[in-house]
Amino acid sequence: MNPGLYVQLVILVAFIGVFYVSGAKFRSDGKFSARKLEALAKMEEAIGRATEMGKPVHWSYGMGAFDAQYLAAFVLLEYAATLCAKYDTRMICSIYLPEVVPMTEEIIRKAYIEQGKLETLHTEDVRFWGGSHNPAMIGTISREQVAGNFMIGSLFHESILSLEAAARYNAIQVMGTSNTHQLPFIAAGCDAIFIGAEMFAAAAQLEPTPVRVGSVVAADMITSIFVALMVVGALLATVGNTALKTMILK
Amino acid sequence: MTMIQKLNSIDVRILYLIMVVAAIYPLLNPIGLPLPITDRVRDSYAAIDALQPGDLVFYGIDYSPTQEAEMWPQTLAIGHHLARKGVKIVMLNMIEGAYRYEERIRDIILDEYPEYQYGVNIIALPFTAGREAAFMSVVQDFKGLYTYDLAGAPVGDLPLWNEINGAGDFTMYVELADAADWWLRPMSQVPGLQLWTGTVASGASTMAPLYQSGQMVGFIYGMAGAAEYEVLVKKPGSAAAAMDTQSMGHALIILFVILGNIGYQAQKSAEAKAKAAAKK
Amino acid sequence: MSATTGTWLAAFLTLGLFSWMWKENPWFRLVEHIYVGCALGHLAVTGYQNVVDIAIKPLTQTGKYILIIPLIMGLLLFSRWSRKYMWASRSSMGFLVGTLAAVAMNGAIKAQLTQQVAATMMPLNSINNIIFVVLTASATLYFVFTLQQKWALPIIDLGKYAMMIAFGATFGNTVMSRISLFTGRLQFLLFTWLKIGS
Amino acid sequence: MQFIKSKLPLVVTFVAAFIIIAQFYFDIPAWKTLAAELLRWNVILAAFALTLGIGGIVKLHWGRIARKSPTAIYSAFTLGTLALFLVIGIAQTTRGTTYGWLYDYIYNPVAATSYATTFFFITSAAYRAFRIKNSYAAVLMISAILMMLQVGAFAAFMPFAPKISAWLWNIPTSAGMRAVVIGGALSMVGNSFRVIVGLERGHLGGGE
Repeated sequence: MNPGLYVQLVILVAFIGVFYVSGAKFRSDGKFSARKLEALAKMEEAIGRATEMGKPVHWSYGMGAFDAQYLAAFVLLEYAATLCAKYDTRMICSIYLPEVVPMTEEIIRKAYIEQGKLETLHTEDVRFWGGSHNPAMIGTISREQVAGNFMIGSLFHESILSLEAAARYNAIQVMGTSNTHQLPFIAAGCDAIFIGAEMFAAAAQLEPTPVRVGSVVAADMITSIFVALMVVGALLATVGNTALKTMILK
Repeated sequence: MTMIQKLNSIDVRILYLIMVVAAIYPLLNPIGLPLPITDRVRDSYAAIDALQPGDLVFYGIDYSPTQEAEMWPQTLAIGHHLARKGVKIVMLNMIEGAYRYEERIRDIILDEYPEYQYGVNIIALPFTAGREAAFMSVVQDFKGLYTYDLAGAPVGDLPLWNEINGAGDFTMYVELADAADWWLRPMSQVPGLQLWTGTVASGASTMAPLYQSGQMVGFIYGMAGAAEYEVLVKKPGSAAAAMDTQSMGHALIILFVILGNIGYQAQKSAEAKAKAAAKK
Repeated sequence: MSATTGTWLAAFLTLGLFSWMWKENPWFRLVEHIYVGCALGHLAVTGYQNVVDIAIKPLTQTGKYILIIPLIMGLLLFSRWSRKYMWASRSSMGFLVGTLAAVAMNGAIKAQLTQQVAATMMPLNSINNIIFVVLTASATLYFVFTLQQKWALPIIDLGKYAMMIAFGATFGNTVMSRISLFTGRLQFLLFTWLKIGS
Repeated sequence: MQFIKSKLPLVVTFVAAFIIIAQFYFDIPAWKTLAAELLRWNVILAAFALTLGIGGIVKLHWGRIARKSPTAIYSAFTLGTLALFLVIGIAQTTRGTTYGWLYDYIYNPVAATSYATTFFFITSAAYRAFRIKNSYAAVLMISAILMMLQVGAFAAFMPFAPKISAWLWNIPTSAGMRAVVIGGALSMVGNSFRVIVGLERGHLGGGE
């Protein structure tokens, strides 16, 4: 065993253990509940308002490379598409990466079929822009005067462009990313945001599967233990005892 | 149209024009305001200053031209400082666009410091793909990763290369990158290696908790960090000259945010009034 | 090709991209398309050179035959260019992503969790330390999604405000970054190209 | 065949990751050597991956030229620049003087400028997008303004500004960002774990 890694190995094993146990528990009892996320409610509000105004909403994943954030975004896309199908509101998607085009079409189609609204689906609303994503996205938002603007995924500076374009039409904006360099801008300009891990939690909340539930529960449990340790460690340090601090670095 | 509504509909091109003028003016007519040195930059300077002649130091150049304006002045100031300390410098590069800056700083050190001889106390290694995996490779098997140096010569012919056994021989790792954890996670696994980073301002807050926790011995960021470092190494350069522009730009951005929000609140209250009137 | 020609070319390209702020125009589009080409070209050239330096030369010159395996795996990655044969790239892709995931996982727990928590265990003997510990703990609880008891909600909300202050600081710093980038280009245009002043 | 298409990738992923993780925790010299070799392979594959972007771009722009689309002329410039960099870069490597010229006077200015244009995006967003819509945004904007006031000239007029921003930076910003770092740690572990054991396969791509 290499030195300085004992606690780390315990954490890893604990994570895997809780992941499988809570996943299995969910499989048998189907119970999972998490804090209501404000951004999910805002997405519904945006689509509802767009319906009232007779305007479409806009969706983009941003311009990051394909990573785990896309997987979380797919679930949120399905949520938005389902609401759009239900309320008969169009959703226009601006897409940068070619490989996600078929997945996006598939997800939206499925949502419309489940709502029994397939005949109302505008297939041309999934638009692949490639390298000209940014000007095309701004153009689309302006021409359509969207009432809601969603951008969820690996975001880079295109988030500011999208924010600015949609702000002119007072659209309700909901964005989410784990890219810390963009969080400030979306927090400053949006009505609600998903901060980092919140996107994954949203996926577990909307469509719980054993894998998603297991991940969220395992991360939650270990994080809360460490928050408790943090506070206890600080109290101990106040009376001059640093044993706990030394221990967790072992 | 009321005054407030006008405020809400200024053509942004006018704002752009104001910004450009505000940026150019101080560049041509520097005010030369005094530059206070922050404690963090002073401490970071002290960490490099504490190096002993002959210590082995990694100098990682990991940024592309997109960040040149902020990162090159840092590279230059820190490069001078390292060379004056007489440490043995091994330069790394894990970002596709960075090799040119590595060449430049290597040549500047060789030109200005006669005691530096390529291969004897300074080596520049070539770009390696893989980011975090490449750094991990440096940690696990530094000597096995490279066959050639930046200029394409076999590293085996360089005397300094043959003195090194692995990453464990190094005293400090100085990384210039656009704020990322993908170098820190692997490099922090080398026992006893001090970590020091210079980064772009936009990534600074990501690194702040990692510096605060003592995982790094030095941390400077942005053009401001470069300008302060230039003062400390007494090599005034392009960063110090650009600081006046910085202040002008900030003042205007703050003004625009305030203007935009006044317009927004006014519009909101007008809409609310209209709604109330419609209800009646 | 001299430096003077180069400087004029660089100025042409720089101004082309900046012309966008007036309105979208053919000059901007031209430079934008050149950017796509040279960025990709540079990536590919550095990638190619890396393959030659790290794999092909050690293979042919020092007889490290084991490197045939990564070379074949690397070539298989190109099957992603075809929808029909994409499956052939899967093992290479799996290897690439799997090793990276392992490396990241090894480093993440210590660098991002235990060391950060240990650094927060500071003596509560000053207002600043108390604020620091309270804000870190409450903001971390924001990421505990199954925590939904009534008593916890105000704490989580406090944490969210702490994160907003942090985002505000990032915001301020990013503005600083962007101004620096623009200043860098202005310095090129004014001093290197037009040779005004210094 | 089915094994190669769907099972082998998962086996390769798991085995490679397992070796790297196991030798990280346990001191097994033979595995250490193996892991170092695997990491070197990763570097080689990553280098190959850098060239992958070409396929999609050539397809897209060649298509536009073939269709005689109105933007064909721009596409020709993309492909022309790409070819120029490839030919010179492969002929004389990046160390060549001609390649250095291309880098200094084409790649460098367009890359640097395309990022510098974000300066304008931030300007217009400051005026039109960063609207204080709720109390969180209000706190964010106040913090941002105080941070911007720390630089240069302001310190001369407002000696208290750097003190406030230093406090904001050292206490709430470090605390808030630390939470983001800690919150991201286990989400990173979770994602990595799901990839390693094959519960997440999005990166493997579709196809038959």
